[in-house]
Amino acid sequence: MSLQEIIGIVLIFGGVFFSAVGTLGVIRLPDVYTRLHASGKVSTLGLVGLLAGTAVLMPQTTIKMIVLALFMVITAPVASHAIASAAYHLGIKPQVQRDDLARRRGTPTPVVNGE
Amino acid sequence: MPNALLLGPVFIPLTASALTIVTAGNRSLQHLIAITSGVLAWLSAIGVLLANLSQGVQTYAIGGWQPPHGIVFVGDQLSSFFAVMATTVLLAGIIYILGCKDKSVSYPTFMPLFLAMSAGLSGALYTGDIFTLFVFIELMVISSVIMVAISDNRLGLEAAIKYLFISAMGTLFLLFGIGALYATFGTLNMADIARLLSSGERPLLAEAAAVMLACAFLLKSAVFPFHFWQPDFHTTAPTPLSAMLSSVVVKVGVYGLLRLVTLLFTSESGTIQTILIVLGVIGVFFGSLAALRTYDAKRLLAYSTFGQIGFILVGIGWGTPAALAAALVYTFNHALIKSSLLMLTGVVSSHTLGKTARISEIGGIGNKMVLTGGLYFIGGLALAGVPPLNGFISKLALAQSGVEANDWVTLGLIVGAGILTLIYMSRTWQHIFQRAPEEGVKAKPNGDSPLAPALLIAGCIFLGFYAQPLLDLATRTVTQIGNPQVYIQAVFGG
Amino acid sequence: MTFALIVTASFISALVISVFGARLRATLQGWLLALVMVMLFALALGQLPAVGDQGMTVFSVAWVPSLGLNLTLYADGLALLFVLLVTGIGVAVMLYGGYYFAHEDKAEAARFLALMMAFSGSMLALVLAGNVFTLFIAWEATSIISFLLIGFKGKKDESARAGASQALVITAGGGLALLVGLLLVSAATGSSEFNQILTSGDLLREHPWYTGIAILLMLGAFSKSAQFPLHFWLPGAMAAPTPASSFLHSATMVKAGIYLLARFSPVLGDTSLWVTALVGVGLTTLAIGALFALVQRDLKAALAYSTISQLGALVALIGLPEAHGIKAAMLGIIAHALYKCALFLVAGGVDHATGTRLIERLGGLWQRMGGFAAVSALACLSMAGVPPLLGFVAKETLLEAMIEQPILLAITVISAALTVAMALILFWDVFMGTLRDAHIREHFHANPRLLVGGPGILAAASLIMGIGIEPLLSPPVSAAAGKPISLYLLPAEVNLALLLSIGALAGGAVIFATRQTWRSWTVTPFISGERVYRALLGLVEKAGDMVLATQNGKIRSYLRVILATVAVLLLLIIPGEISSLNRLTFSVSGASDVLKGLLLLMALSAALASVLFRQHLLAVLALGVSGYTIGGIYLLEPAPDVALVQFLVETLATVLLILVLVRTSEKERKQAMERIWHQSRPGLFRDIAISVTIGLGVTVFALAAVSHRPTPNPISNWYLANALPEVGVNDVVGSIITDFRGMDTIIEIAVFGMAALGVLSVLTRQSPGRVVRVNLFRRMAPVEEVSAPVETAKEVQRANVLNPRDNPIMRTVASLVPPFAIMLALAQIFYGGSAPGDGFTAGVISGLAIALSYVVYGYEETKRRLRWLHPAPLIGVGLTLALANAIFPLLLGESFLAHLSVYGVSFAGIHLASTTVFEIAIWLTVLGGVSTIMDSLSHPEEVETL
Amino acid sequence: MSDGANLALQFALYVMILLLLPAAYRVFRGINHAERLQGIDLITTLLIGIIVLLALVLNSTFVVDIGIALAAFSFVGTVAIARYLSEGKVF
Amino acid sequence: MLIYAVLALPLAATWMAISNQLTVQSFSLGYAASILTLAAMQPRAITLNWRCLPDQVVALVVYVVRLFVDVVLSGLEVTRRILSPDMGLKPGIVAIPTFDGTANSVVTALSANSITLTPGELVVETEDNALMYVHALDVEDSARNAPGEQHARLALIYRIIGEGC
Amino acid sequence: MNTLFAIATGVMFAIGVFQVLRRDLIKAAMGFNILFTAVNLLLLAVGAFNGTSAAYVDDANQIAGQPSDPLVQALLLTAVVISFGSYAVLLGFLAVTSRRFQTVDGDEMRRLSG
Ligand code: NA
Ligand code: NA
Repeated sequence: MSLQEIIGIVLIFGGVFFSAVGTLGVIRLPDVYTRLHASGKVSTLGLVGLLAGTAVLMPQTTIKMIVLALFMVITAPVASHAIASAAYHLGIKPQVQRDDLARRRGTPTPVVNGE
Repeated sequence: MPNALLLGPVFIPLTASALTIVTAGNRSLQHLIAITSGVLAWLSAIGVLLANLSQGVQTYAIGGWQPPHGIVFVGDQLSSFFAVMATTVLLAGIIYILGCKDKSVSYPTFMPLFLAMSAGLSGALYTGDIFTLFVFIELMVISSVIMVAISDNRLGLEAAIKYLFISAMGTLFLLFGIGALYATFGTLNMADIARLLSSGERPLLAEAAAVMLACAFLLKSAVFPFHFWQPDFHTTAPTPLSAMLSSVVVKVGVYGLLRLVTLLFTSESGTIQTILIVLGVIGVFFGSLAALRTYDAKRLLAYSTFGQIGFILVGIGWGTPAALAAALVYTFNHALIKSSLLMLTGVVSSHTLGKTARISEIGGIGNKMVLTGGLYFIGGLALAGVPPLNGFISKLALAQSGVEANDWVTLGLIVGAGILTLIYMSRTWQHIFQRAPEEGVKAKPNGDSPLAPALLIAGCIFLGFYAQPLLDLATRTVTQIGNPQVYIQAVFGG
Repeated sequence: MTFALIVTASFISALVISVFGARLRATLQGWLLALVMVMLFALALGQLPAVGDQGMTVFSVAWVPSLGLNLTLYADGLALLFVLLVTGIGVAVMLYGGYYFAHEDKAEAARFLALMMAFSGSMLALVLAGNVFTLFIAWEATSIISFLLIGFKGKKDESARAGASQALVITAGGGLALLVGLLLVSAATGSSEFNQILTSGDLLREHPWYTGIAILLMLGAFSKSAQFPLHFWLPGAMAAPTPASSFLHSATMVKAGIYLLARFSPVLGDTSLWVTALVGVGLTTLAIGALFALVQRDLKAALAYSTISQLGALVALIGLPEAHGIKAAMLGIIAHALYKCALFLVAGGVDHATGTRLIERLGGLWQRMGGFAAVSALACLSMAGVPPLLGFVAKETLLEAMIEQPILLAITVISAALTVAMALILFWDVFMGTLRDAHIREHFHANPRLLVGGPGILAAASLIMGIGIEPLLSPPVSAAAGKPISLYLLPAEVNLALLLSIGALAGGAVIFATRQTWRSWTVTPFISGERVYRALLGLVEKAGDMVLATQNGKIRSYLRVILATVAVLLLLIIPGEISSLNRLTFSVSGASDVLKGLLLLMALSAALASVLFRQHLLAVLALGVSGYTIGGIYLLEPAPDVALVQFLVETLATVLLILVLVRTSEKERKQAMERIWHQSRPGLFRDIAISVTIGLGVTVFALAAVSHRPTPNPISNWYLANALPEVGVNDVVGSIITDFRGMDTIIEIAVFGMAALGVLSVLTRQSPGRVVRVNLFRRMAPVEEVSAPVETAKEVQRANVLNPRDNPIMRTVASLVPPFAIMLALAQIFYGGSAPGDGFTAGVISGLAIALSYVVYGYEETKRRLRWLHPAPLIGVGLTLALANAIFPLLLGESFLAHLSVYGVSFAGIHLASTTVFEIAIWLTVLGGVSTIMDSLSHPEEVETL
Repeated sequence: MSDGANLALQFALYVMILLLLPAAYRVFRGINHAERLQGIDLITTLLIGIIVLLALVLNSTFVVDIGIALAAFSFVGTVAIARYLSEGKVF
Repeated sequence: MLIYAVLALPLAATWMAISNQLTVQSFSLGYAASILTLAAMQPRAITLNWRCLPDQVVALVVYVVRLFVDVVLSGLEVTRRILSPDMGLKPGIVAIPTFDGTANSVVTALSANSITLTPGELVVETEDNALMYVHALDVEDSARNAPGEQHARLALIYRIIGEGC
Repeated sequence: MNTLFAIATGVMFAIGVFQVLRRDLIKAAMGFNILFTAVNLLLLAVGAFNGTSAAYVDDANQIAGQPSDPLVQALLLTAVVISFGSYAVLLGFLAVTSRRFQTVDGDEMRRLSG
């Protein structure tokens, strides 16, 4: 394996690692809000690793990787934010030690199933 | 023979459809485009048929890509015959639309959808490619299902939903069949498949594929037990559409079946034909009996179509050249008769407040409509096979081929069922045109124009007297499709 | 030619009267038509010498020769006799008809008389027919016209419609039997022409089909001639105006059956079947008809039953071996036609004048209707068989013909006595005595003076022909019998027949004298044809109801039947397929296959989950997962173009599904969802069984299909080799989509466009609210206000929503994404040939960008921002462009949809070709379609329609 | 690319696809809709990664285009569903 | 118009990515197409002028680098938490002011975007472009550091969007 | 491998059939979608060869490895679009059923019978 390949593979494995950790977090973490942090990691760190590794292994795809990353950076947080916001509006109670938003609006009605 | 006229019946209406979307704001322009396209499509379909008679099978390789790699349109006698039938009724349908007061028909999307459906119909007939057949059929299905859903008749939506589900099953079977054919032969061109099927060992899958395709076509033709959607769908459709559906659109399935037994699965045709006879007889009785007990003039005609298709299937099932020719003549004549009857019913119900065709509500409405009543009477007679109208010729030809086929039971059954037709048609005519309306029922002075059905009825009478040429044409067609090599060579030789 | 002229002249005069008659007085119409009839009669009479022993084809026009269907006229004595009968009676009836309608609407009179004239044309064609199909056509025509005439008063008279319909069913139904019989005849003899058939008697009698032929023809004849048990339609037909009853239902049409039997008697007769059936049925009818006639209270009904009775006699006569019957039959036909027709016309006059036809209310009419009384007297004498009237001769010959069979003779004599009694009743009880009914006395309505002319002619003819029988009737009867026949008024010596005849007169007188006792009897026939008919009709209707019951309106049961059928079919073909499965190989080659397997498992579980989930949203999500996973499988195939489309379409489908959830009432959805599992256990098992069976079938089917892989010589190889050289693109799939099979794509986008228009139409048509129409470039004012109440979309107001529309994060992203989407779309259009994606994906991508704008800005604001976007017309623009692009090559002499390339121009990897235009067209269509669908689903009240 | 690298990439691909399973588990066995939606979002993100890896394995650059499209637009579905959850309507 | 010229750059990059052509031709074609697209779409965004452009670019680069570093660092932090047995969560929602006197939504969006992009913090809701309600895995930590970070971020953002230039 | 696809087609079809036979029309619509997915899988499976690389030729008109069958992909694309069109129409219909029929239960939507 060439150095280029080694670097690429390492980056990719890093990406896969972060993806795995993020996915693990989605299983392990207690509520939807905390899990969003984990899934956010998949989209950012995990993908960044994968994209970088790919760019290294296939330099002709660099610009594609950059564009892809650009889109991810723009859209992934929006998705997370939308989910969090929806969850909150659904009245899904976060397991929190402090909730400024609840204080602002009064306590959200806790629901069991988000229906 | 390459012939660009083949494009006409498909792409003229389709282009017109596109243009009528753009010009939807201007109703008269929309109408002008539609009627022009209708006439042109009709003329080109006739042109193809004539070219066919003088020069043999017409073909057109789309995009110049030769078969089997490209899509080829094939105008052999069978498809040309059906296309002339389809475009004739299409033209009448457009003429009807021009004089139609129905709200859903004057809805701006109706015309584009109607034209697109016609394009799909002609395309399904001309295409020599089995997958393109599916595509065209879908165009036809989608367009028609929408027109039904938006019909003034408040039940259209229900019928449309049901049809969409059921029709999807047909589409699935069709795709299964196509998939199996491609898996076996690696080609989609029907002539190519026929060539491979006729040469060399027959793959086992052929039978399964044939059954799947047959099911799809039976469903499109609303043959027992795939018929459930038909009465609802044909009844709730706005008049011009309902005329098209019940007269020519259901015949696409018939066309498919004919192709199946004469071009593709000639050695499986025995099994298929036996099934067709059984299903045909059941259809004849189911349809006629149901029509007898139906008190909605339109729905009754829909059931009648169910029965009439049965007659055609029996003809295909007998399978002799005479029987096939009779089936073709029957198909053509029924198209004219049924479309005119549905239009006439539409004319009558357009005079009612509720735009209904329920006998209790249109009863007697027609007693002042001498022209409409007369036309309906003739149409009814033609449907029942009373001479000297075209319906008689088709029944006579069919019955004679039945004698020739020595199938007494079937012949007896279908002739006996003819009485049922007579009963329900005479009763309905009496109810609508020969009595005083019920208390409180008032006819509106303005309704749809009976011009289109009048033209069609004129056609019925004309074809009653001018029957020999039609019969000759059918016979020539049967001779041609009796030899698949003609089709195959035309596709690959030309 | 003369005969052709006779037939066509009838039709032409019918046409002329129907067109111009409405302007003439009814009486004048009657006179004119009577004149025509006279001329026709004269013409026919002139042919008498020319008709020789042998019948001959006198006129023939080919119609559908390949079916043996020709318009052929065949003249012989029999035909000529009937022609004379029809035209002769016609004179009287037309004359009468004109006066009958004298006080009614001229147009109605014209319509009636035209129908009568058309009928006579058909009847003439029937008797002159020289081709089995000509015969059948005329036969059916008489049935149809009879239907119209019976129902002529149907507007006011329910029973007229019922009677008409019943008559039509019986006679036309019998006609169908006749048709099959005739088909068999022509198949057996190899010809449909009478001149050949009538010489094939031995062949026919020996033929295996003989029994069938004979029975079918008899069925036809019996139905038409009202033979027991098919007789009941005739009394029902009395609702017709009297001229029609007399002409069709007594004198001519009902004789068509007799004619048919007489016509075929030479070739089919003289067999035991023929004799037994005809004589049996005929005599039964004779007796029953005579009996029933006596107990009728209605004048016309009595006449009808009496007609039935006479028809029975005629049938029996034809059944007798030829030597005996034919003369009697011919005489019977003529005599009966004359007197019965006259009596009908008299009855019409009575009805017209008194307003009733009930015999017990009549009587003493001779004072006011002297002419009719005289006519009636003559006719009744003829009917009773009193010399020197023609009826006497007819009865004599009848009795003579029966003389050798004691039982038949007995029946005949008894019936004759009953007929005598009937005749007496018809005359005496109507015209003699005193006018009992005060109402009739006061409301007597004098007939036109010349109304009596028609029946008068007929009655006079009965007398004249009786006296001058030898010179007047011998020629036509001889011609009909095909041999010289001498007729005489009185036999030379007193023979048995004469004695019996006198006996019958006496018996009849006795019966008449005792009428007070038996007139009140109600005769309930032990077996009534009508009841059988009703029962049969009831059965048929019940069967119809059973068929209709299968149309139960439940979509699921329809689907079940369809799917179960296909499942069964698949099971039937499975055994055949199994053997091909030995070609199956299961090999896992590399990682990609394992991954595919994994993804398949996921996709299936997700699909299953969407079945099991009891909340719609969950099912939607599961379905989304399934769809994405399938996309992954496509990707691994590798089929990147398909995968891309799958991902995008799945996203869009999810959005649409959610929109549907929004638009459906949550309560109803929940209800429906709860009921999903409220299925009975057997029902559930049935559905599972159907699913599993069809799944198995499909599996085996699919296995058989894939067992053919790799396919020998697939055409795909050609695409792989030619995509680049021929179309200049690297993406072989793309080359197929846009060029090799470009037409599929045109139609495909047409389907998509129509689907979008459909969603638009169905939501705007079905949702009351504003309907806004736009011109393509100019936004117009609302043109149509629909005034139904607007149900506002379900608003779920949650207390803790701050202000979602004001979310800065969303808004910023939403303003950034559309330009990117457009760029992506454009790039896909221009580089679709070398990369995944094409016009379609471009369209969906742009559509999704618009969806995002909707989500973030809301509908209103998005519409303000995208003022230029008129989705529905855009579909039309796209389609037009696509088609123009396809048609354009035709102008250059190239093929439709040919690949045109601007050679030498290649910039940044873009080759300018027709494909590019096509992709743009696809993009526009799909963008328009996607936006239309979303607009309509989300805001049906405000969406712009076309 | 060398065999070793290929092997490594394939391994990475396996892992990424296996990661879909817990993500799908979140969708199917989520406690509430928000969690399920999150699962969907995670799946699309993982898919983008898979696509990129696949581009490497198949050695075809254009596969990445699919990833780009997915990255740019798959979130529209997520946002739409989120809007539906919180407001009961999409737009 | 300048803004279009700048915004067209990433768009042109997108074009090039799809075209798979790293050529000047491809870029210029993409760039031209981008300009046209932007002219047609007219997205409302920040204004630019030539004078500030260099500074804006520098600020953007710094911003991206800082963001990247943040992402990586906090990513590692979250990884540690997820992998540790007890995860040591102190979750909570904390209101963080944008400190943006102009109440510019672009500022809020950029801030929220970078906060959410960073693992460990997540904007749940915003209010009037003034407050961001941030869910954090370690609420105390965030509450402590956030205002400072936001000030720093804000300064960069102002420079990027040319505010006060 | 195609064996697996064939089996998956059958299973998917069975699932779709069961789903389409539910009385809740929205569920049935999902079944509609699943059925088309099943048939799409079949179309994919009947491709002429077992491909290992996408059907893209390089500028020398060469493909490394065995390409997957481009024709079935083209068919699949068409089928996907068309079935999506039908699906959209169906969804459009269902979107108004609630208002028109006051139900989304297929068994209750039976004003048309007989
Ligand atoms: Na492409
Ligand atoms: Na974050």
